[in-house]
Amino acid sequence: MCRRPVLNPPARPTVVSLRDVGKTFSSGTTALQHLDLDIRQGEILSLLGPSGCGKSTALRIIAGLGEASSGNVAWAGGGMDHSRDVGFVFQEPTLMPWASVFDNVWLPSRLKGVSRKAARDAVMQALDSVGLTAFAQAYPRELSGGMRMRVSIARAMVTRPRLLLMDEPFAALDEITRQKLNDDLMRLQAELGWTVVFVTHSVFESVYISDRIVVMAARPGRAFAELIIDAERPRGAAFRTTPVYVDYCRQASAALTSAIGRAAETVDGH
Amino acid sequence: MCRRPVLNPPARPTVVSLRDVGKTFSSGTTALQHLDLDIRQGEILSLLGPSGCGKSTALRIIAGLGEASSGNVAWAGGGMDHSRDVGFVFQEPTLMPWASVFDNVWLPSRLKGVSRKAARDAVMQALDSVGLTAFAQAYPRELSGGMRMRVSIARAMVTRPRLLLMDEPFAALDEITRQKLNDDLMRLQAELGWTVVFVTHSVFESVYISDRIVVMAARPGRAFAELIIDAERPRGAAFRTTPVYVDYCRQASAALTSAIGRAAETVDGH
Amino acid sequence: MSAISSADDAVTPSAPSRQGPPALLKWLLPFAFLVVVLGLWEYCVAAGLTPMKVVPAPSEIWAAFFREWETLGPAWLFTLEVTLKGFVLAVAGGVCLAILFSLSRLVEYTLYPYAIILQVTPVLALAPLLLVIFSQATVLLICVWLVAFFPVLANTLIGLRSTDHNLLNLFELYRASSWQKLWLLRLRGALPYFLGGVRIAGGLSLIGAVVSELATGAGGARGGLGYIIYLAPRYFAYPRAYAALVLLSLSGIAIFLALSYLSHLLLHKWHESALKREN
Amino acid sequence: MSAISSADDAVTPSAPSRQGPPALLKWLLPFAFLVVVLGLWEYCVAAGLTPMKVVPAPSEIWAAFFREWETLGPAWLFTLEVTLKGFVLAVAGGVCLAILFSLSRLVEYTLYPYAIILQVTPVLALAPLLLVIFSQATVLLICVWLVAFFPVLANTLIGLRSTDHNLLNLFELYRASSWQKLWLLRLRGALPYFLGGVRIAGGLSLIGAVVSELATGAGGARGGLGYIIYLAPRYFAYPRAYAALVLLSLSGIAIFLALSYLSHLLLHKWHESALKREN
Amino acid sequence: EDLVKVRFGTNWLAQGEHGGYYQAVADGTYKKFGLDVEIVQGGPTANNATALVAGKNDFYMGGNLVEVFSAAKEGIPLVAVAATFQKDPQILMTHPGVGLDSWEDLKKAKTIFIGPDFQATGYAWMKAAFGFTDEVVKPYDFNPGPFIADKGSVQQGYVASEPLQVEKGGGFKPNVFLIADQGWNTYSTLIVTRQDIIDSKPDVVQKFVDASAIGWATYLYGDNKLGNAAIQKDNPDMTDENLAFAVKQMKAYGIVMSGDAEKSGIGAMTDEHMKSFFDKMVAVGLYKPDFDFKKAYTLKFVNKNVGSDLIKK
Ligand SMILES: Nc1ncnc2c1ncn2[C@@H]1O[C@H](COP(=O)(O)OP(=O)(O)OP(=O)(O)O)[C@@H](O)[C@H]1O
Ligand SMILES: Nc1ncnc2c1ncn2[C@@H]1O[C@H](COP(=O)(O)OP(=O)(O)OP(=O)(O)O)[C@@H](O)[C@H]1O
Ligand SMILES: O=[N+]([O-])[O-]
Ligand SMILES: [Mg+2]
Ligand SMILES: [Mg+2]
Repeated sequence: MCRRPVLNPPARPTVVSLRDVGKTFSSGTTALQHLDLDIRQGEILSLLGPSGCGKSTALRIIAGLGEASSGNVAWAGGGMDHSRDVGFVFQEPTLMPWASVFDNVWLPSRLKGVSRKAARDAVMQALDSVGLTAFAQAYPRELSGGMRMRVSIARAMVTRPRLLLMDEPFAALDEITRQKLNDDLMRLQAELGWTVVFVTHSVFESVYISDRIVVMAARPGRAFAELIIDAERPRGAAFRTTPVYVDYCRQASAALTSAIGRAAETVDGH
Repeated sequence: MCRRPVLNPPARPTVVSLRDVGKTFSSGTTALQHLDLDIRQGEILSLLGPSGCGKSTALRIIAGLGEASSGNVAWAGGGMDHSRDVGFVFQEPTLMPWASVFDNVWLPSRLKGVSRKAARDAVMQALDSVGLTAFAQAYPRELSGGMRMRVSIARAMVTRPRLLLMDEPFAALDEITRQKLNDDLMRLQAELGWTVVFVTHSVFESVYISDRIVVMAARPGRAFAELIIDAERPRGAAFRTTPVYVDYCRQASAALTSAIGRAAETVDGH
Repeated sequence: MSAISSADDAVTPSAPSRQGPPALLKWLLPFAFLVVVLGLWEYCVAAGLTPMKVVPAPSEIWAAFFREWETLGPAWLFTLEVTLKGFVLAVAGGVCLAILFSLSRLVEYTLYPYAIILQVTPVLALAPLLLVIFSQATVLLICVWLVAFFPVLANTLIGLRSTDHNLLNLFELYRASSWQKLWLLRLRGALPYFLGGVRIAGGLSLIGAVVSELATGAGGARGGLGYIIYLAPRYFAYPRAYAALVLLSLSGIAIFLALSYLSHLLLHKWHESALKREN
Repeated sequence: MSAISSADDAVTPSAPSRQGPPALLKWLLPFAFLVVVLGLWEYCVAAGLTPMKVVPAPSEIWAAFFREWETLGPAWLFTLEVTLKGFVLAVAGGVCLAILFSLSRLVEYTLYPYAIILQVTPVLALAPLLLVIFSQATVLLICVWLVAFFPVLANTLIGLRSTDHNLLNLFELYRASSWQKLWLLRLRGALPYFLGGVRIAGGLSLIGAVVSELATGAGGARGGLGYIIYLAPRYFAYPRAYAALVLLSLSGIAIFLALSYLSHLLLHKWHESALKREN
Repeated sequence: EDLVKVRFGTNWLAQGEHGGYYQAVADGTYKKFGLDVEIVQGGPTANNATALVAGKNDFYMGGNLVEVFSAAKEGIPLVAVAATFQKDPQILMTHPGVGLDSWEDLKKAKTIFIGPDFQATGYAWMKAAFGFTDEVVKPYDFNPGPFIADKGSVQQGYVASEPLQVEKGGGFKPNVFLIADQGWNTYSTLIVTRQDIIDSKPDVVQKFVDASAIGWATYLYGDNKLGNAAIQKDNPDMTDENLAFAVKQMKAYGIVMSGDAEKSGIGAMTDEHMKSFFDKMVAVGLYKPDFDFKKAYTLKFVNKNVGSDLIKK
């Protein structure tokens, strides 16, 4: 693992860019409006924002699941073929109830034609990294909430996708596990040059792992503030004790508070 | 809201006591073994522990859902009639997909025979406290993950139950909302003398709101350490900046780390 | 934290629906297909490709409708009435039995075999016995019931047994009575299964009415479509028989559409089978 | 973070099962109930409470089994063979049609009406026409198919349409082919509905075989239970007719039990309808 | 006023073959004998035999002797009290000029349309007596279409009904073979009742038999307008032409008036005739030779020449 200086973000090529994206559901709820967002190659980008502000919706649009109602989603190199290489940790575990833990994690490889035998090592390794090797043959209903989420994480990582979209992946995990998985994620991202979009509610977590944080405001959901975390990598537990870290956390927290306040204002003004 | 000195915990009467409780599922997994736990009148008790250690299972047994495979669950005053007055926030939102948000929150009152009209004010107030009044007529599928969880919280609180069991209720919420709901919970608990058992993965949250923290170890799940948070109430944002708070957090964190380490050891020793 | 209701949104771009074919095509294609089918049929008859006289051309059937409406109309009403009455009884009976069986496995094991016996007993065999005891009108309804109740029972029972265990826990926590659990939880969750069973029962009621007419001899002057379909060919009134078959088919399709619409009304807000995908 | 597998647990207290009645009772009660039913029946006949001679006592039916086994045995086999063949075809056809219809709403709207027409067309009316073109054995299978395919089609289609939208998103994200989506997702999720339809079709195949025997005239020396049930009462051999009905009922129950067991095998690990509740 | 209520179940929808009974209802003959008769139509699958056994009806129109013999064999106390048809009107028909022009030719046919009832009785006898086979049988469900469409086929029918249908529907006069002429000498359209009715109300039985004979004599040889109207009321598909054809055929083939009836009147039965048919059935293996077939009928109510005076030759 090599020490890597933080690149000046704009110097990185853009993978996807959302321009003036809006999403209105048939129920009438406008989840997103005028959302501008660039995802840049090799960065960890965190989305922070109040509950219901459209983070999951934005992530799904990036993944090509559900079209935007308005605006534009442009991929580098044109086309969506790129996204063949996407991993997604949904906010809910989204496991197949009829398949064992092993089979659930095998799924992405299986869909690419990899046999059970060929996938075995990669699947077991992914399960090991989330501490679930002993439960490979269990069914989802036999797992705790956190365990189910870990299966989902293992499934997203098993194919080592170049773009990883994660929707509050660690929210249901204890802090020790969460810390470990944060570190694992950063290590793999650095090693393999992944691009990661990471939705979280934890200001601390977002500062700890991100290159950039976009704070969203709700109703309609849009990018409200951007924060570049210009801290050296690799980061470890020690980073959490630095004044830089604490300062970033304070900034992010303030941005979040005012994003929530602003939204409340908007609605009150209606 | 009156200032209330922390009672010497043993002086409070016990509401439920679990003695040597074990739970083994038919799959063969032993979720709990030799668990001893007392819930005391009017306290906020947090359960902290690694993912899969049996917190949810313990909470369900306390609520009378799913019997223990061994051991004893004793209620003060004998019998479970007491539990008629239980509220439960499950780890998953557990909403009826065919019912609107209003109807989901109405449910506990409805089951007690309260008409829609009679329940209306209480339901709308509960929805207001979780910021969802505008979504009263929406269906669960039209909500974000965090919004669904908030509906579940509103449902548990709407009948003002004397015993409140909460399984990671705020994990899917942003920190500002979470802070607000933590404060709301403490205020109501003090006003109404609730007993609260609170499962969380956040060491900070557990210290902030609890009178007592029980740290559980996994495989088999059992009480590993107990921490009494002997800090004055009411507590507010300021509490988070006190050295006492930081110290408690460090203690809880250490207990959690060693609970996880100990469990790992046990298994390695197999 | 606060929310906007749908009405608040002024700037709602009207998104083109990703899902499903345009409404026009949705009706046009089935219609075009029908025209092709009828055209081909007419041609085959005209070209003498069908067994002589046995299969009349659509145009002949069409003519028979008007010519023989005096016979067909009352027969159709007769069959429809029996069908609908029997259908309602079958749905009610199927649901009641399903609820009874869902009370406990013991009840289910004890009584389910008899439900199966009722399903597999041919009405042709049973009708003469029933006629000894009951009036013709009653036997007719019993027979339709026998033919149609089982899918409702079987599907509803699966639905009642498929209740989400987490929601069951919730209801038990709040000390819901059995009745509340049934009405507010189990039956709602069973709806998609139940409605599926009801749709199957719709067609079965119709065919049951036709068969039972023959089995109970509810024929003669007051006969229904069954008699016409069965007896008209005897007098070479093939167009009349086919006209009756067309009425039967149209009734079946109408019943199915009505039940599908009901199903849509009850499910489209929440069940995947009726929900529009939006993400 | 680590885990124990089930085998690791030495100290597993054997918990008494909360669920369900004790195994003994589970079989004893239905059996006891059967004895009561038969006893009552025997008594009613002996006491002359049933219409004279038309309903034989269980003991007479029992005797008829042995006396007439030479007729009943081959007839039973004949009907069973037709039933099973037709059942397999109905299940296969129903599933294929459901898959076809699930491809798009357009296909569904265009073709579903014809499926309904097939469901509501009485085999008694159709068989003579089919016999002009096909052999008797073929027509027999077509008729059974017609009677039994619809529940499989209707239920499977609902199941295919009920696929969890989140899982669909997952599959689309991973660029699953239509075939993969169908095989690995839609059909698995549709299993509970499909199996429900199959269980309904089981009984319908049996009754379909019996009716179709008469409609196609597959009788005489090589006839099945349908012929016996129809003709024996005409020649007053009521015990024989009832013995055939008993065989029919037993076959129906056996088919149902076999299909229920299959359903249990396929679902008990994951679907609520077959899952034991543990919390 | 003091009419005795009587329910008589037929074996098919109202048609010319039931003419005498409808005539007796319509012209008040039954009433004159003190009976209030209700005719319960049979139908394609309705089973009026069971209704008689179960006590719902009082009389049943039996198709042939196999029915009453079988009842006796099963211990069911049914008794034939009169035989309206001296000959079974069952026929086989073929297309003319296709090489199926004699009884012997019929065995060469690839397809024979036979209903289930006749297949179990008359056709079983034909198999034994002439070597017909089950393999060629297709079901006849009263729809002559398939027969008309298939020139090489043979179809069952009633001499008083199907030939006209085929002529009208197919545009050709079919060859007609009365099976009775080949030795199938069962009585037909029998009046059947239960032993307990004979025991308790012999007078009612006698009145029904006598009034029916008068009805038949009137229907065939007198003014049958009322009878035909009654038939058409129950079965509107029956045209005047159908009914006229039925009467013509029944007369031409001696269905009602031939053999014993010429001597003893409509409904006549004799022990010899019974024995002759029974022996044929024994030869086919339907009954054991020692079976007491005499339980199945009684001659008590017939052979009294009732109504013979109305018959004009
Ligand atoms: N299928 C849907 N139909 C209608 N409205 C929807 C649907 N899905 C989401 N919404 C609405 O869109 C808005 C944004 O939802 P989204 O799930 O993107 O929020 P989020 O930022 O992920 O929230 P959370 O942090 O709670 O997960 C919410 O107001 C929600 O009510
Ligand atoms: N229905 C079940 N069948 C079999 N095993 C189960 C079942 N439910 C839970 N378990 C097992 O019991 C153990 C404890 O589960 P539980 O849900 O209580 O954990 P938890 O402490 O709540 O975890 P988390 O923090 O992830 O929610 C886990 O190992 C899980 O695999
Ligand atoms: O009654 N017939 O057999 O025509
Ligand atoms: Mg979300
Ligand atoms: Mg849990």
